Amino acid sequence: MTALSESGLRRLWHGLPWALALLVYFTGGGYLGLGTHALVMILFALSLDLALGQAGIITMGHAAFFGIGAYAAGIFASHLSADPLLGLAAATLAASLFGLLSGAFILHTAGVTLMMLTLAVSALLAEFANQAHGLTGGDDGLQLGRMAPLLGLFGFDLWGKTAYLYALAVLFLWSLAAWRIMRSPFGRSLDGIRQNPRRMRAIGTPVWRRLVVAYGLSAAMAGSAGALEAQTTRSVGLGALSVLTSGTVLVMLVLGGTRRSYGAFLGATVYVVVQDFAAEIDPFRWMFVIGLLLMAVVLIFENGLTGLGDAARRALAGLPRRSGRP
Amino acid sequence: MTQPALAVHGLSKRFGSLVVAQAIELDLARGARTGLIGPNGAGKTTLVNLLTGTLRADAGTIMLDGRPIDALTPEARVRRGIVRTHQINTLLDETTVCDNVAIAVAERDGIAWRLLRFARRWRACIDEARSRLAELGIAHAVERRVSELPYGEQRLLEIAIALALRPRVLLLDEPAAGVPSLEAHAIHAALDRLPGDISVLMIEHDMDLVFRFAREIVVLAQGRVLARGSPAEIAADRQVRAVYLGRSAS
Amino acid sequence: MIDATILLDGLAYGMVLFIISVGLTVTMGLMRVVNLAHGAFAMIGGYVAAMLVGAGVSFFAAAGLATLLVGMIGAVAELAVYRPLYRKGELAQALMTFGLTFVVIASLTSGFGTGIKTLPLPAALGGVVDIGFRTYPAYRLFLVAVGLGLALLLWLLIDRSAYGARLRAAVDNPRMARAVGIDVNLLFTVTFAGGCALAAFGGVIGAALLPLEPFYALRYLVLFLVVVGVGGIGNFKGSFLAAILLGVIDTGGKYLMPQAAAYLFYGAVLALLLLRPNGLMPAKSAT
Amino acid sequence: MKQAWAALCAAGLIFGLVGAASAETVKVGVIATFSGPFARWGEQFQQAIKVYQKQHGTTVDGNTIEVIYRDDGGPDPARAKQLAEELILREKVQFLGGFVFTPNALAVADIVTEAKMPTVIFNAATAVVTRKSPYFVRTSQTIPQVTVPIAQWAARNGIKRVVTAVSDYAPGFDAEAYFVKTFQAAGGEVLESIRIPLATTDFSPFYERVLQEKPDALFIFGPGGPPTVGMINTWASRLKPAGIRLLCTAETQEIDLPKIGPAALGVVSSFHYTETVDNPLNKALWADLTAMFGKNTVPDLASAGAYDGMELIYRAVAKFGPRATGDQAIGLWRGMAFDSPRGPIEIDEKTRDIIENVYLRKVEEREGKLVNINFQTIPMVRDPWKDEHPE
Repeated sequence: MTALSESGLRRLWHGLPWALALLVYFTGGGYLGLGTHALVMILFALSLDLALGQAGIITMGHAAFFGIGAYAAGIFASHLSADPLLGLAAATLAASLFGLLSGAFILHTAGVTLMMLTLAVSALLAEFANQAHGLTGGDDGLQLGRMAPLLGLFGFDLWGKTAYLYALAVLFLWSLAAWRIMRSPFGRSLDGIRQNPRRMRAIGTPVWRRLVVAYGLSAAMAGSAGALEAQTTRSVGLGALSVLTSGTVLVMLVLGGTRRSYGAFLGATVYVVVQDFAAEIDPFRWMFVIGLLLMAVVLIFENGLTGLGDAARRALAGLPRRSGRP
Repeated sequence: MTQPALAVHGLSKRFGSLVVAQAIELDLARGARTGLIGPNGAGKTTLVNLLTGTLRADAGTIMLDGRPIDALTPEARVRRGIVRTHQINTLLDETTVCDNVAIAVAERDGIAWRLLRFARRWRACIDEARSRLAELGIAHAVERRVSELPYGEQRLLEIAIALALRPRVLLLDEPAAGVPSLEAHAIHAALDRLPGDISVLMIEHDMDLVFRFAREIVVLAQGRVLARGSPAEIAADRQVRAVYLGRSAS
Repeated sequence: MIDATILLDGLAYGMVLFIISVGLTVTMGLMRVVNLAHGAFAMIGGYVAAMLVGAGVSFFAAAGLATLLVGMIGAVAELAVYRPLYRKGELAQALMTFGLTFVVIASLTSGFGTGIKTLPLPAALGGVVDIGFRTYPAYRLFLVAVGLGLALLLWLLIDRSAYGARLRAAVDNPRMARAVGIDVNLLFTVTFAGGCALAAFGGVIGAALLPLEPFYALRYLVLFLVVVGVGGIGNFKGSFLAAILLGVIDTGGKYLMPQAAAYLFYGAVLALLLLRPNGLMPAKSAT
Repeated sequence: MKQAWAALCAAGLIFGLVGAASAETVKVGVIATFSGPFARWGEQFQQAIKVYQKQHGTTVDGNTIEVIYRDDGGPDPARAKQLAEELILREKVQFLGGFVFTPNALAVADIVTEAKMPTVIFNAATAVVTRKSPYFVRTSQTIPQVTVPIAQWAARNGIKRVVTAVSDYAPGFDAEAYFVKTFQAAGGEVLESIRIPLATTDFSPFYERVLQEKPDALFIFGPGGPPTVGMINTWASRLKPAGIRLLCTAETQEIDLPKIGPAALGVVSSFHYTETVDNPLNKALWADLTAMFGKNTVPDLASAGAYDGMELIYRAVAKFGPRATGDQAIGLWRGMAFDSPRGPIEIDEKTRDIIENVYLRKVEEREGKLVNINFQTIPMVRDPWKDEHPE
């Protein structure tokens, strides 16, 4: 097989998810709300992939950044401006600042201790949001007014068409950035830190500082996801900050596979779609279906659902077995 | 006399009541080839950790090219030029051999912070990594993952990474430990070809290797410098024979 | 005397935390399996005991039987589900055990509905006893006694017995352990079953404070994880200390400054972990 | 013979087609919590709806009423909104119902308004909810509506000093505010207002504090479900012996009562639904629930809310057929009064909120079962918040 056709095949492969996403736009009808939610969760899972997958920051509190993004977008829309892009930028900045700040305190630690610290930080934040009723609406949640048209041109419609494309565009830009970050010297050094922080210190890497920056970047991405969720559904609830949200996004990412180009895409989409359909059939027992799915994936595949993709790609293209990294 | 590359004065460290380093005096001239030996528990690893900054000394100073580095973090010391290799494997197992070196080059050149506009610089890192690996005779393995590499080549890679950091002082922690004798000659050859301007301190149990490599030997026992001198002087030193060679011979 | 009462309350609450998390210290701490299904095992124990009590079995007998039964379920789960996981890394383990928890929640919802499952305390524990300066709920005194007993038992078993030495050896270096003739597989199965049995025991004994319902498995999971994490992974003495410390800080703080109540528990977790990043009693071979 | 057979078929076909043209399926979307920590709400809703459909049939004038359930998983406004969109746009439902939590109801307000979708709130009890869309009506209660009566009763019945302890979230703040305001206006003294974190499992430190204050009574408001058990049990073991009474609203609710056990004996509460209300509708509801879903099934406020919500929807279909518009349905419902299992109720013509009896009741043991027994009825209470905050 020639190099040209191999790279052509790979390009096709990379275009596929986006083509599918556009297909959903034209055929999705009443599913666009679900689709938008899936896009948001993909972005959220992608942000976790940067922190957890790439840099090895084991976190059980990533919802903190998603929630900050969501609330920041909500508060921005209520008090300052209904412009979605300004709101998105403000939310991204707020989440990233909190990521840098909290990261600076907790990233001296690793492993289970770090996991507990991320958990504690997000739990404290959720309590604060609950108590700061004036700012966040507390348990009643925050309702956003109508968003101004995107770029002054595209109004948000009842059918959620603009919302879907908006989320898709933001996801596309962020995933380009993530793709780039993960392949940069910075991203590679994060991968090194995940594998062996001691080695990285031995080559002079300021491990803590680099992790803090990575955490801030990941928080920015998660904040964008939260802002999208808030803007497209025009509401924010305390659930955005909950431990369950952190757990769910972790499950989505691992389900898809960490450090894979499309792990977050596959994991979040499968989770959201399976949950929605299972809950339609039996709202009480959809957990049974999801639970079995998770167990099956762990037992069958080596690295999440993208393990299936690898096998299929190898079978289709007859490519030699590639190493674990894309 | 020219200024030593590394000078250590009165370096002391204790854990509770256990003294692991006591008023250690040591200096390495530019291009030195010094062996550090001593029985188990003599404080060799502690000394290395004090030099790299992983441990903080209770007293004493460490000077690199005449400037104290006691306040620096381990990472900053690496950037100043104190580089070590590890006894146990601490390579990035899931990464390719080439990237292992290239990541170190990127770190040395300060481009490891780059998120954007890195393609050309990263390419340069890769090129340098490849040529360094070729120099050490493992060009054939550049695209393999470290975990797939034979042990001897992993130790060579360790040395390649250390050299990629352009050290002024290189601390070799048992560079040939555990390597099958068939592969050991490649490591010996690599050690022989270390650039002449680097000052090397080698910690080693293998006496043949130490005596072959070192021009000066420092003997450590119970946290203090017991003796130092040329290999011949050390071999003849009665005290050393008593605490160290004698025991290992028996 | 109010101070003594609050201290006692904190102690009792800490003991509940300990009793209910100690099984997780065994599976996740000692065996290093990310066992998010701990709450599920505790919950199954509680439901089994509730059914037995409903069928007329005495509370204590039901507690014993439920513990035993869940221990056996745990052994089966270890063989079927957990064994393939040991090599797969933390994330795969988290995913698997999370999935298992979901399945258990859905199953219990199917079988028993979504409401609370009652597990009434026996009359002997339901009342109050005179402790000199006031009357105090007997149940809480019982918890303190059980917690202390359990801690002592585990100390003897893990720090002072050949079994404990073998277990630690097997976890640290399974290959070496096999070489010196330890049946590592059997040891792991037995230990995991023990961890599950402890979970079930905690679920039963603690049901009056943490009521049983299908979502129990996730609702309190974080609580269990925190105790193990703050204590220092793999160290049940650390868990014991952490549970008591958190219990006393949380309870005392809520009494003294209820305005800050919401922040106390996780505030304490944050402070303790920043002060002692490796846990209150770090394991010797830190992971 | 063959021809006759064919004719019969044709006739059947034509009849069937004609029938299909006039009789349609009316879809009712119910968004509620069927999984997670609050799943029992969805369960109670669904059971009450099934009982209603058993009693009244699944068709109205030949139109089949089909109920579609969707799980919001708890307080999750984003998900509630997405589900509402799906139900309206894809399933083409004619009515929406359900909504356990206020944030979820608030989140769908805009889309409900835009789609002119008649929507019945079965629970979400924050007073402001019905203001947020002209297509909302509510068949449950508001927190002020059921809280004010207990505060008034306490002040009139020898209780002078009270401590309040509410769960630390928005509904708790409402309950606290209205209890304190009403009780103080009636001459009572509130010694302290404690807020208890939602995640609390051990209530003893808070109650020890209450014990030190030596009030006549403690007023509590909890999030429902498991924490309630601890709230009441800890009162029974620590405060009851000291003669401190317990006042509340929903905490002794029917579904939790058997779980709380004898500790609940003597608790006084005010609420809009009591399982022992003596009317034929309520008896039939209870009897059918136990017949269909087991002897331990108990109706509660969720059952009443869903049951009456179905009544509203059935009446709208009966009046306007399968294609009722939102304005028609809401127009019909405004001012509608009818008998509910809880007693007589009315949908306020102006606010679209519910007007209903509030009962003062006490937990007692009857035939070996713990039940709430009404001892006083305050007839046709309106939501006080709306009277204080006119539009």
